[in-house]
Amino acid sequence: MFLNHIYLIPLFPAFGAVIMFFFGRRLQKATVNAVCVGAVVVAFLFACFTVVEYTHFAHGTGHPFEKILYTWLGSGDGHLNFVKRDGTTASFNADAGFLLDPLSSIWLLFVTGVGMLIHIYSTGYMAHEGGYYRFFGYLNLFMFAMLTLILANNYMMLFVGWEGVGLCSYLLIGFYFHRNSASTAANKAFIVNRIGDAGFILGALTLAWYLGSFRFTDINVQARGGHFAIGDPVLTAAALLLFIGACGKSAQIPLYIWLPDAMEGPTPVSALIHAATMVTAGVYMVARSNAVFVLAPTAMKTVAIVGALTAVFAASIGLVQNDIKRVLAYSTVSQLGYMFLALGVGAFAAGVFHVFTHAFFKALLFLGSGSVIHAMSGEQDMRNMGDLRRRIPTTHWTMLVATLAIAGIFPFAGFFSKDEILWQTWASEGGAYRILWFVGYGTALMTAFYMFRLMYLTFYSPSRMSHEAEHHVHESPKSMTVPLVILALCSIGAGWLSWPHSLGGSAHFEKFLEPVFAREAVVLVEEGKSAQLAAGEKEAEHTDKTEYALMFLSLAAAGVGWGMARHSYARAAKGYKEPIAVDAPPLYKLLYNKWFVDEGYDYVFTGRRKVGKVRLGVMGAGEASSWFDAKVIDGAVNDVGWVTKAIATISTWWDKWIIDGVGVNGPAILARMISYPARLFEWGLVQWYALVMVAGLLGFGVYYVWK
Amino acid sequence: MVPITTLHYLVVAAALFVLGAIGVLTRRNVVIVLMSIELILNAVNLNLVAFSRMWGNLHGQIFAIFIVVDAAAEAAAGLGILIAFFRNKETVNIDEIDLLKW
Amino acid sequence: MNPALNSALSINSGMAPVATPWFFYALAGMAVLSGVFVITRRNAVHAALALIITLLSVAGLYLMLYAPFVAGVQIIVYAGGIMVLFLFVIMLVNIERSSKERAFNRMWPVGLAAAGALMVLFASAIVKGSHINDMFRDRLMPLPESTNTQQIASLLYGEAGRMGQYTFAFEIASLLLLVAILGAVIMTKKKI
Amino acid sequence: MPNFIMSYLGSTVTPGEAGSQFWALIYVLIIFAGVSVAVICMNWIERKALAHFQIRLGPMRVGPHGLLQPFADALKLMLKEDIIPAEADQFVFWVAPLIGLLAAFTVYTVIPFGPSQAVSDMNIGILFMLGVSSLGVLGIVVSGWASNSHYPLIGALRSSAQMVSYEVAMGLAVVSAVLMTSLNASGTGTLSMIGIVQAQQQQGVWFIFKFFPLGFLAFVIFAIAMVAETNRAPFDMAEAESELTAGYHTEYSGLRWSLFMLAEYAAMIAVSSIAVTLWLGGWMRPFPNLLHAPAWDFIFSLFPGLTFGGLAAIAMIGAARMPAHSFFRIQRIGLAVFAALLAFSALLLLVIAIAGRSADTSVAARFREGIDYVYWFVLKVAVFMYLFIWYRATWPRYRFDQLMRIGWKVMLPISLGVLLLTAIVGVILP
Repeated sequence: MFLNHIYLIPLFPAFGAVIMFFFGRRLQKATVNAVCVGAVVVAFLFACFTVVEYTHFAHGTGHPFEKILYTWLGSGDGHLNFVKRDGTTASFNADAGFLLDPLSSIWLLFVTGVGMLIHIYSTGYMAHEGGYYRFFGYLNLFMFAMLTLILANNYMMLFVGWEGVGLCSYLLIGFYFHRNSASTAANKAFIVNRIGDAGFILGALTLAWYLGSFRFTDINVQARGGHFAIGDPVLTAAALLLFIGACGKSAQIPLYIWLPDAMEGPTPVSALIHAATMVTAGVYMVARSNAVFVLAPTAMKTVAIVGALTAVFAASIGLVQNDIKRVLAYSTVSQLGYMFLALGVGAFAAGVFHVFTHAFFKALLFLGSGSVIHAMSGEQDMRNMGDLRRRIPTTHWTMLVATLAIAGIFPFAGFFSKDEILWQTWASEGGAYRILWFVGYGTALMTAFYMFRLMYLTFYSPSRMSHEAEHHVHESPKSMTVPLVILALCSIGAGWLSWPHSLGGSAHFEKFLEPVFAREAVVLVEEGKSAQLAAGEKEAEHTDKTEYALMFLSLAAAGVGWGMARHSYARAAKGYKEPIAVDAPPLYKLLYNKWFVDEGYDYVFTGRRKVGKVRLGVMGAGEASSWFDAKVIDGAVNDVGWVTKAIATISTWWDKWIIDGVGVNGPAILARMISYPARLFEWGLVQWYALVMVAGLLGFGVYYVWK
Repeated sequence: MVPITTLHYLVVAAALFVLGAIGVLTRRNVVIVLMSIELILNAVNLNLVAFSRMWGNLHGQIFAIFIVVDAAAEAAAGLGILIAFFRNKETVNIDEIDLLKW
Repeated sequence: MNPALNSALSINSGMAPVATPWFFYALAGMAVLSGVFVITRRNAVHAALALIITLLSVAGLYLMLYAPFVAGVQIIVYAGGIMVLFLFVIMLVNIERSSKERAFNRMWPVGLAAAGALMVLFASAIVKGSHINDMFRDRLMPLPESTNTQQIASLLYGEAGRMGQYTFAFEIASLLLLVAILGAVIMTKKKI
Repeated sequence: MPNFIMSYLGSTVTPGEAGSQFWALIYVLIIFAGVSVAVICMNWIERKALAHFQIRLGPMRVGPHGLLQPFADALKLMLKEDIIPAEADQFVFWVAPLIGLLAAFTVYTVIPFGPSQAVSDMNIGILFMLGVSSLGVLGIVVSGWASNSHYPLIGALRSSAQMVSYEVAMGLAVVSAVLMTSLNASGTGTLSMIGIVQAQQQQGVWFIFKFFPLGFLAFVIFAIAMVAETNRAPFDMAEAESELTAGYHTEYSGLRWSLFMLAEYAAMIAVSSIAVTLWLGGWMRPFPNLLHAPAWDFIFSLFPGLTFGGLAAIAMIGAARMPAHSFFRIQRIGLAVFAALLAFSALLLLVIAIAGRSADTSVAARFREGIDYVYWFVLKVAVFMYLFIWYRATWPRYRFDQLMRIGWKVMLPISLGVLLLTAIVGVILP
């Protein structure tokens, strides 16, 4: 019943979006709420029933459910064919098809669930903003695109959702389009995403060329069929290209620069799109393509290294930022790095689990920060906050829960997922790869530090607010706090779904996901080559002792971070000094300016910054070649031109008097003389033309009748 | 009585076509010229349907339907032009529509 | 059903002989005669009325040719739609002086001659063609009348999820209509 | 010969299908006479009903309760001088009412009063009906033009613009009903009027209730458009007496004017028949799928007789309540005779119902079925006719620009939406 009509899930929010775009301007806010929030609530309930039905359908085997509505692109009867690498032809064929397996059901549940809560929250947060219907229309459109992305059964369909969420991200970042910074940020996000999208589409087409299909199930069957060697170069290239796409969407080095700027959008948008759902699309896509990635160890290593670098890099920037949302933005980038680290070391389930828990606590953090901003009448700078604990109690304790979760304090959600990732990193491969573990460990320390720094600066330290702001501080309405509370409960409890074996749990979550990833674990072990991953295999090896030690270490890191933050900021009065700025001013400057990456990009790619009068990088090369073209090549051309001109002057004379005089004007005069009688025939009556047509008809007729 | 065959329909269609052609070629009133065009189209339709019957398939009838659609479009556009023209020159005589001659 | 009934009704599935040749001659005569009126009447309204009679007669001929759907379309589109439009426009542009002026243009002898040549051509084509065996066959192939609409529909729209042979052409025809509507609206609007 | 007639009652197909020109002619004559009588009755009922809406008595003098008034009116109109204005276009003026009348009456050839009670079951029935009824506008346009007078011309232009506009919404509503006929195993629909009713029979639902509220919406659109299509109040701008004297038939008088009236009422009955056929199950009696036992058949077949009995009783009471003055004696006798006639018809119908109660193929049973079909069809149409009168008594007239705005900006989009949704639901739901 529900499973067969799975295509309706994205259509509910699409319906809401259509209503908003066509009729939204005339609707009351209550109607907008009813339509848009209602659509998402219905989608959530439908998704829940669908997943329940799916578990009955799959009987724990994880057998994917596929529903193909119609062929959307290409066709089965010989159009749009292409020649595969091995010389056979395959048809370019993408269905409007839907795939439900454990992986997509997890995404489906938390996207609709968190999306629903954020919709409810937005009714309170956006209550006094203009463009209310536009906002909700975009949000619903986003839900539609995201659900399409999740439920797609092939790369092309996924690409539709991929581009759709990119578009919605652009629209929502630029929601306050009258602000220059917002529209610039929107453009930046869109353009950076395009780079990733190019990589993605190239990767998908490479796969299609190599394997002959876009469908995940086909690709998985082929990739796991054992026809390809580990490290097949084409598959490696395809995986790397796909990873470029993931980098763009999920904000990894070097394409992470758009995400911090995306905070220009309204806070619910940051929570929904730029923390909980859209940015995890890259993780989803890599996890979805795991069969290909497993065959490309180089790509896997790239993913792991890029993920670890991003994690530590972003966390280091987050240490010193003052804008509350920017801290969270860098935190998001850092946590996404964690996820990719997990994927890269082959711990797909751990990465997905971190996506799952992260969705709750990061959405909660953003929504809480939105609530803080709401309470502070739009103030976002933490230097002007402080002592909000008792004035907005609900926001305070929910954010505290989220902070504990993200810092990895037992037994909050973040502890389990982060610990799992670190453990898998440690256990996956020895040797130099242990460095990745140290990087991740350092990141965990930094995470605890900057999150508690945020908490202390905002809630505990002495008040640094201006008088007006202090006067206006108020707790947010019910529509905003209730989602916060629900998310807080989820942030506490979500981790228990995968209580690790070592602590006497049974890791339900990983069991559930096992069918999606387990097959390649088997492949790898059979090949006996890559000891890099295979979580199931390592299970037997690991000693509880090491795992306990690592757990203790990460708890200790969280504790140390907490302690340092408390020491530095618990008594930060007005005009306080950052400890890093005091101890190491150059490092502070470097971190505060985000390692000067944006400036570097400006030098190298966009050309907005110059050294003196000379541009560097890509634009510089363009300018240089432009100069070369203008001075050298054009100069030569001009010289040649002068010679030509001289010749032309001579030939002009010849042309004017000899050719024109005799050759052209002569016949012209003749033609004019003939034209006087000819003019009698075309005398401006339309019907004459019809008569000529009849004459032509007669001619044809005579030819065919008497030929 | 001779049974009616395709030939009979062709004769009727030919007659209608010739009448339409005369109207197009000789009348001054644009409206009547347009009507004569409709006559011509009808003659063609009659031919198509008669041949559809002769060959026993429906393609001719489908063509006839398309021609009817075409005639509707032509009438709408033609009469629109005529109204616009009449508003400017207060005439519907085709031999006074000669601005482009100059 | 008793036997008397059967003989009384003479049910004759498929191709019931609904019309005698007299019907054809009557309809054809009406069509041609009112066609003559169309091109000779000075008054445009009379011409339009004559044209309506021609169109209805042609619709009757379609019925005799076992093309009921085309006949229906002919009535609803031509007689009900296009001709009302014509009458409307005639009333809008009706000016007194047109009834006092010449009805034919200056080149009418030439036009008449060309049309006459056309008639000779058609006559000779028909005479010539009727001698060639099988060019215009005497017999008429059976066409089932009762499912005519359904068959046309399946040619136009396809059936069971497949595209019909003429679906694309049909869409283009609808596009043509849309363009014609827009054109007519824009041209007749006083201020755009 | 009696055998010939009686045997025909057993036929299961229409005369058109059977190729029987004789019976087709008989049907045509019966329908023509029936519709003419119905129009006369409508005239009387409309005047009486309107009068009672406005707390008046209406015609009371000619015959008991004015029952003979329409006949008197008809006689007057026939005897009146037929004036043709000097500046009118004689021929067109003469032919215009005939066009309207022809269009209105031609439609009846495909109206199914029962599965075999129609002149012909055309393959393109509904298309034919829409097409021919749209020819009626020609009569109006031409009459307004031929009168060579301002009010008629404005009236004609208004009415033709109005009818052409509402035809679009009407056609789309009809298409959505036709679409519903294709929701069967074979996936092919039908345009035949009889086929449409049979489709409702097979699917076990009147199309007004199908895909609720889609069928209902389409029906409402049709019901509004058909009022505009017949130029009745509140859409009677074409003959708005306060603005245009009498609209397109201002210059007409006598018999020719009565032809216009006849055409208008015949067209009303015709479009009501379309509505009944497409959405209200045509000739089917109520609840044929729930109450399908033969006993129910029998009970429902008593309704025609009972109706006539009820009318007879009313007429009888009317006769009894006449004042005892000698002035009313002749009226009382007339009413009593009328009541007796009605009672006799009632008796006849009851006898037929009882004689034909067995569900076999005997002639009596077929005859009883035929009467049932026609009775239920006519009853449904009668409800619509009463609605027409009710509208006229209740609603004020629209302004012309409002009328066009509703037609193009409300009805057309809604009917398009209904059509689209019907198509989508029809694909998804089964």
